Amino acid sequence: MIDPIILFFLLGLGAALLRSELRLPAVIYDFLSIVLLLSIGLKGGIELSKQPFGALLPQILAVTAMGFLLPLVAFPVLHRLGRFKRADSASIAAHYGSVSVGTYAVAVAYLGNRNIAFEEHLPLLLVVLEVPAILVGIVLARGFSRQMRWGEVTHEVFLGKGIVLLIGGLLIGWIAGPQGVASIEPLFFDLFKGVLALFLLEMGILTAAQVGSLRKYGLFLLGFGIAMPLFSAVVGVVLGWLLGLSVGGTAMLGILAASASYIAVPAAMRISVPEANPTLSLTAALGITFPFNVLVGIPLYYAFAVQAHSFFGG
Amino acid sequence: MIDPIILFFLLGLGAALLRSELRLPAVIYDFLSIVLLLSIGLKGGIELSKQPFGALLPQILAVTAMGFLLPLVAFPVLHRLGRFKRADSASIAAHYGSVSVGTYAVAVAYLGNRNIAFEEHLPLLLVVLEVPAILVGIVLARGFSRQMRWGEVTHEVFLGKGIVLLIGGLLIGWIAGPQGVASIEPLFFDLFKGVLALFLLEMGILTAAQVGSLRKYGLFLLGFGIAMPLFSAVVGVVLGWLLGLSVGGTAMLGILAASASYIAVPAAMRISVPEANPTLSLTAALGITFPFNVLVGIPLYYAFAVQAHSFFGG
Amino acid sequence: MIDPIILFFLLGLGAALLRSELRLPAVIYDFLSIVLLLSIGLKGGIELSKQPFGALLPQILAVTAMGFLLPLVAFPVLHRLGRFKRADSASIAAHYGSVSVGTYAVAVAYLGNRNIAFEEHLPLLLVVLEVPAILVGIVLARGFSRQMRWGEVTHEVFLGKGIVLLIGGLLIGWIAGPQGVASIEPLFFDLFKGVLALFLLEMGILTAAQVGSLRKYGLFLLGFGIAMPLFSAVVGVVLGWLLGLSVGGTAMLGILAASASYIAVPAAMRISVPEANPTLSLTAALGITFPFNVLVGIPLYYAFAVQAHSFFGG
Amino acid sequence: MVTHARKLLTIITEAALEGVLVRDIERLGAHGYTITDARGKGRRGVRSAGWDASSNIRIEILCDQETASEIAAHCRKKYYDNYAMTLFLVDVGVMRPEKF
Amino acid sequence: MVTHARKLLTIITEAALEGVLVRDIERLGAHGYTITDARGKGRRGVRSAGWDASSNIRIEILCDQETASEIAAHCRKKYYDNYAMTLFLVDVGVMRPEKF
Amino acid sequence: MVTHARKLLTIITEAALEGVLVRDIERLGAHGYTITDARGKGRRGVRSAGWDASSNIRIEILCDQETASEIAAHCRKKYYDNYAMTLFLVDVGVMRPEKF
Ligand SMILES: Nc1ncnc2c1ncn2[C@@H]1O[C@H](COP(=O)(O)O)[C@@H](O)[C@H]1O
Ligand SMILES: Nc1ncnc2c1ncn2[C@@H]1O[C@H](COP(=O)(O)O)[C@@H](O)[C@H]1O
Ligand SMILES: Nc1ncnc2c1ncn2[C@@H]1O[C@H](COP(=O)(O)O)[C@@H](O)[C@H]1O
Ligand code: NA
Ligand code: NA
Ligand code: NA
Repeated sequence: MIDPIILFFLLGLGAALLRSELRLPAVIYDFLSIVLLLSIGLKGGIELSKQPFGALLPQILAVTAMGFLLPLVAFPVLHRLGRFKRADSASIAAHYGSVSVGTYAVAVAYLGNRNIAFEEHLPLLLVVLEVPAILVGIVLARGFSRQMRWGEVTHEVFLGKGIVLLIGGLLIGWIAGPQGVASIEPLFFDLFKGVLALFLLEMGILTAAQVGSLRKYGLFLLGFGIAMPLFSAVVGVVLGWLLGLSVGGTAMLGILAASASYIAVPAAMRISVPEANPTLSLTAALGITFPFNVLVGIPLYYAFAVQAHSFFGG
Repeated sequence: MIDPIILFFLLGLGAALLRSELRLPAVIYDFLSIVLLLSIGLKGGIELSKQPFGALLPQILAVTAMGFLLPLVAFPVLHRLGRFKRADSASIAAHYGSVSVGTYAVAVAYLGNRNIAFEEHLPLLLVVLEVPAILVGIVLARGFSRQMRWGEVTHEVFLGKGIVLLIGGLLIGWIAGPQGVASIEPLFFDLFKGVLALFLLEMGILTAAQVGSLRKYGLFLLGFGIAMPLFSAVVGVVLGWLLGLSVGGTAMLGILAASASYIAVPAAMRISVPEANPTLSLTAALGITFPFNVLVGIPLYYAFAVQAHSFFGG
Repeated sequence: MIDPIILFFLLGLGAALLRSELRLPAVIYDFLSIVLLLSIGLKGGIELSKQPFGALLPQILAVTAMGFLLPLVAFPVLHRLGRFKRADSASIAAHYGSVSVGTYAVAVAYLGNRNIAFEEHLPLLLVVLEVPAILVGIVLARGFSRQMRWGEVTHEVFLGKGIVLLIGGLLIGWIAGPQGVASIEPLFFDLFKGVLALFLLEMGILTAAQVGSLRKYGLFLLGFGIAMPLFSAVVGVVLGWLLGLSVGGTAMLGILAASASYIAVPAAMRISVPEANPTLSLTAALGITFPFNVLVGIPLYYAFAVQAHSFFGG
Repeated sequence: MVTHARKLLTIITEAALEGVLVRDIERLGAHGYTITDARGKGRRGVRSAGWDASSNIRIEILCDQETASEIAAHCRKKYYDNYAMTLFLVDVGVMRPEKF
Repeated sequence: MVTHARKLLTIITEAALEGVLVRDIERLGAHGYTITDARGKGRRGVRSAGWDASSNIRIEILCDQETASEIAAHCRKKYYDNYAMTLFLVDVGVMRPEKF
Repeated sequence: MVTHARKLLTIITEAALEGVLVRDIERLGAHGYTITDARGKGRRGVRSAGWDASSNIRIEILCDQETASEIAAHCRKKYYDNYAMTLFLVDVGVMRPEKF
């Protein structure tokens, strides 16, 4: 059975490709993302309130390391093989090292539909994964120049809308706990999938807008946009297995690794690495990798996780 | 007992007539319509997934025929009796041949309150009724000129926001089926009447804005705006009875026939029949017929349906 | 246990003070206030439909008197002690004589969390309290000049968005009654706290924007912004006790008295007393009194009410 | 293309004034106006359009020199002192002079 | 600073025209355009932007005199009679003349 | 009505630049600015304002010739090459010259 939220994505994509005038107002898109980010944060925070934070530290460190590693793998591929300019390679690498909240949300729905449990603190790992790749991307583009205003960069990265809402939601969920949050559940949890459906409708429209540039940038980008998430998913799945996550959690870490940012990173790169062409990275992350992950990747990465657990043993 | 959604309409109307500064932001109105259109489509699609499509074909054809017929009746009345210009007559006729989703939604609430069942595939008939009148309107205004860019017209008509969302919702509901859609029900079904209430609040405000022009265009338009839906309702009710619909379904078809479009048709006419004065048709459809249908018509047309069924026999 | 909605307020405040780019689009803020105002009105109206209106008349009159009295107390303090200009003193006094719907909503959540009942017709008293202070403020600034266009003022006051929605909600709830409103409860009641949470997120951001001016206008304003609500709360609590309200209702009247308007009054003052500096009154009402009431005041005023009832006897 | 000289008067001010200002403008002889929502900064500080109270509007009025002067003078007298307000005039060419 | 003289053509019209107008403009040789949402009043009455049908847009086109004339003439011929539409031209200075 | 000659510098650029640009503008001596949201098309393609990444803003700065030149030069140097950006200058008349 195909999840209706995927159908909403296809509806948006199809309508836009047929040049329908359908669009969601930008402020509504904004509003829907705010609700999604807070929901995900709250969910994670509630779970954090139930377990000792210390126990998560190893996972946090390991995932941070992965966040530093992935863009370092992607960069030479883009720069050498793809012959992209240094700045462009760095920026694209940063997008792929970071994560996509939309993809995560679709994965939550996917596992939820199949009653596959996963560690509820994954939103925390999502937050953790947002940041390192951005720093790596900046350093790859600029070097460790003294001219870099690191204060500004840190501000840009940690106080961007996405991270503030995720961390804010986490903290609120953590402090208020399950009972506290109960009163706001009808908005943030019961409507979650409906909100996600509308969000994906607009994502489909935005994805269609990248198709034009896709043709322009050619096959290498297309290949990269599919191969890179596959590679990252394997890394994420293996790491998840090593960390002792459940099958669901392992799949989730694979999905996070495979996803490419199109909110936090584009904004940060635009300011910190201005000479990188944003069309290039958005075409890859939004035009190729997002639909690939949503339509094909998520079930695939879940299969990876099942394999890993049955092969290596739970 | 008066339905609160009607009271929301009256609140908007009253506030605007008293020149209160109350208005809903345009993007919110947009958002509410998107949710309503998708909800209605989804509801219909779920039902379609339960029954063979072929069985509906006769109804679809008959209703399409009605969609072609009604504007052909309205046109000479407007042109000859009302002495409206050709383009204006054609445009108004197209509005009345097509349907109003807002009116449909109010009717759903009305029948729902009274636990009156109706065929759940009515949203499909709603979609079917949107289109023919637009084509008739264009031909009435332009003739079958070779200059008409029919490609453009078709694009305009079938890819307008309203139809894309209705058909999109239908398809999603159809493919995903009742279980699939369950996860998005809290947004699209549970909130339906609340969203409709806010939508009608703004409809009241928009209706009030037509009252000025109402005074200008005089009695004929007022008479037409009431007589035409009465006539159409009778046609719709008789057709519903002939098609063997239930009492509720018969009433619904009467209501659809009686309603006048103020979303899809105005947009299409503005581009395809530019010389038609949009104030004229909006005054009639939105300033007269919409409130008439919502306040008086719906119960009346339901009574027609009851009569038809008890007179001719179920 | 701290209520999560307060945490949302603190999140907005903190993010804005750290100069995060997080903001809610203005139209979304608008939309959330519309829903809140209607919800509060509907709740009150439903309750009105259950009891004879006449019985409430004494309370309405007493509360109206309080609405006239409070700004008359505030004005000389501001003008003499604070050395504010006449217009500024009048305007600030009007803000404090009127009420804040946001504060009321937080109080509803506070009492709800603790299962403390209060008279359900309090939204009616809220509406009643909105108006008198505005009139007093205008007269204090202008005198009873014949030049005043009282027609315009009345229009401004009674047809402002806030009052229309509150009164509209009241009337709809009253006419439709509990069964009628049931169908729109999922939007207006179930989502209430979630909507309030998002609303408070933006209130936090708006509050932070006042901090700059706070520094400029100094200590007197800070002191007034805390002392005045404390004084008003005592007046409100005593009045509530005199009127025979329950402990919850008494606390609520104290909270209403203590709250300072930042929607209806600023709009009215801007037009009717243009020479008053709006930064001054917003700094006090939004930058000082709102956070004070939300974080400290509400529990305190509730304690006042408990004291009053146990001291004087229920 | 023949164009006729007219004035474009632009007023940037608080959103709260929209209603009264529009009435004033029409009374003073303008045949039309165009409004867009705006935010900004000036001598009265930042107006960031986060909510009604801090929103600006930008009103454009195409008219003849005389009407422009009158509207500008009126705004100056009635609103300058108490409201955030900025005005400026530009020379423009229009095609249908009778309209403005 | 050296600036080069160009024209700024501003078209205020119904939002429904956005799609077709943009195509026309590009076909007639403009290298770019900027659109903002607007509301207003003119000979066709108040257009208050409460919903799609009453919304305006404000299109600005930086171009040379010739292109401006052509676009203006085209709009006049094709849209003036049937749509709410206002046009005006302003002399502007730009820094990179090759762009427009 | 006596008006004084000033310049209106209009910058159309990516919404992502709003924060830094506003700081630059103030540092370079402008006393105020007005911002509206926009969409458009230029050499960097269509920017349709469907979401943050494709949104434009339109910044207007009333100032004297010198400040306008400085801001324009600064923008040219710092942003032109890497951002969607269009600038133009118009001669305007203002009533209170001391303000700008
Ligand atoms: N120098 C300027 N350039 C452009 N816009 C300005 C300027 N000064 C003020 N404004 C606009 O006019 C509004 C009111 O200005 P003011 O009365 O100076 O506070 C501000 O909020 C800005 O939007
Ligand atoms: N004199 C004017 N000054 C500024 N804008 C105008 C003027 N006349 C018309 N407009 C704008 O142009 C639109 C269409 O004008 P019209 O074709 O006259 O109805 C109006 O809705 C206004 O937004
Ligand atoms: N010829 C033009 N006329 C009006 N606006 C333009 C023009 N060219 C570019 N723009 C605007 O400036 C933005 C940036 O331009 P560009 O740097 O050429 O991509 C575009 O997105 C448009 O909004
Ligand atoms: Na990734
Ligand atoms: Na009809
Ligand atoms: Na008060």
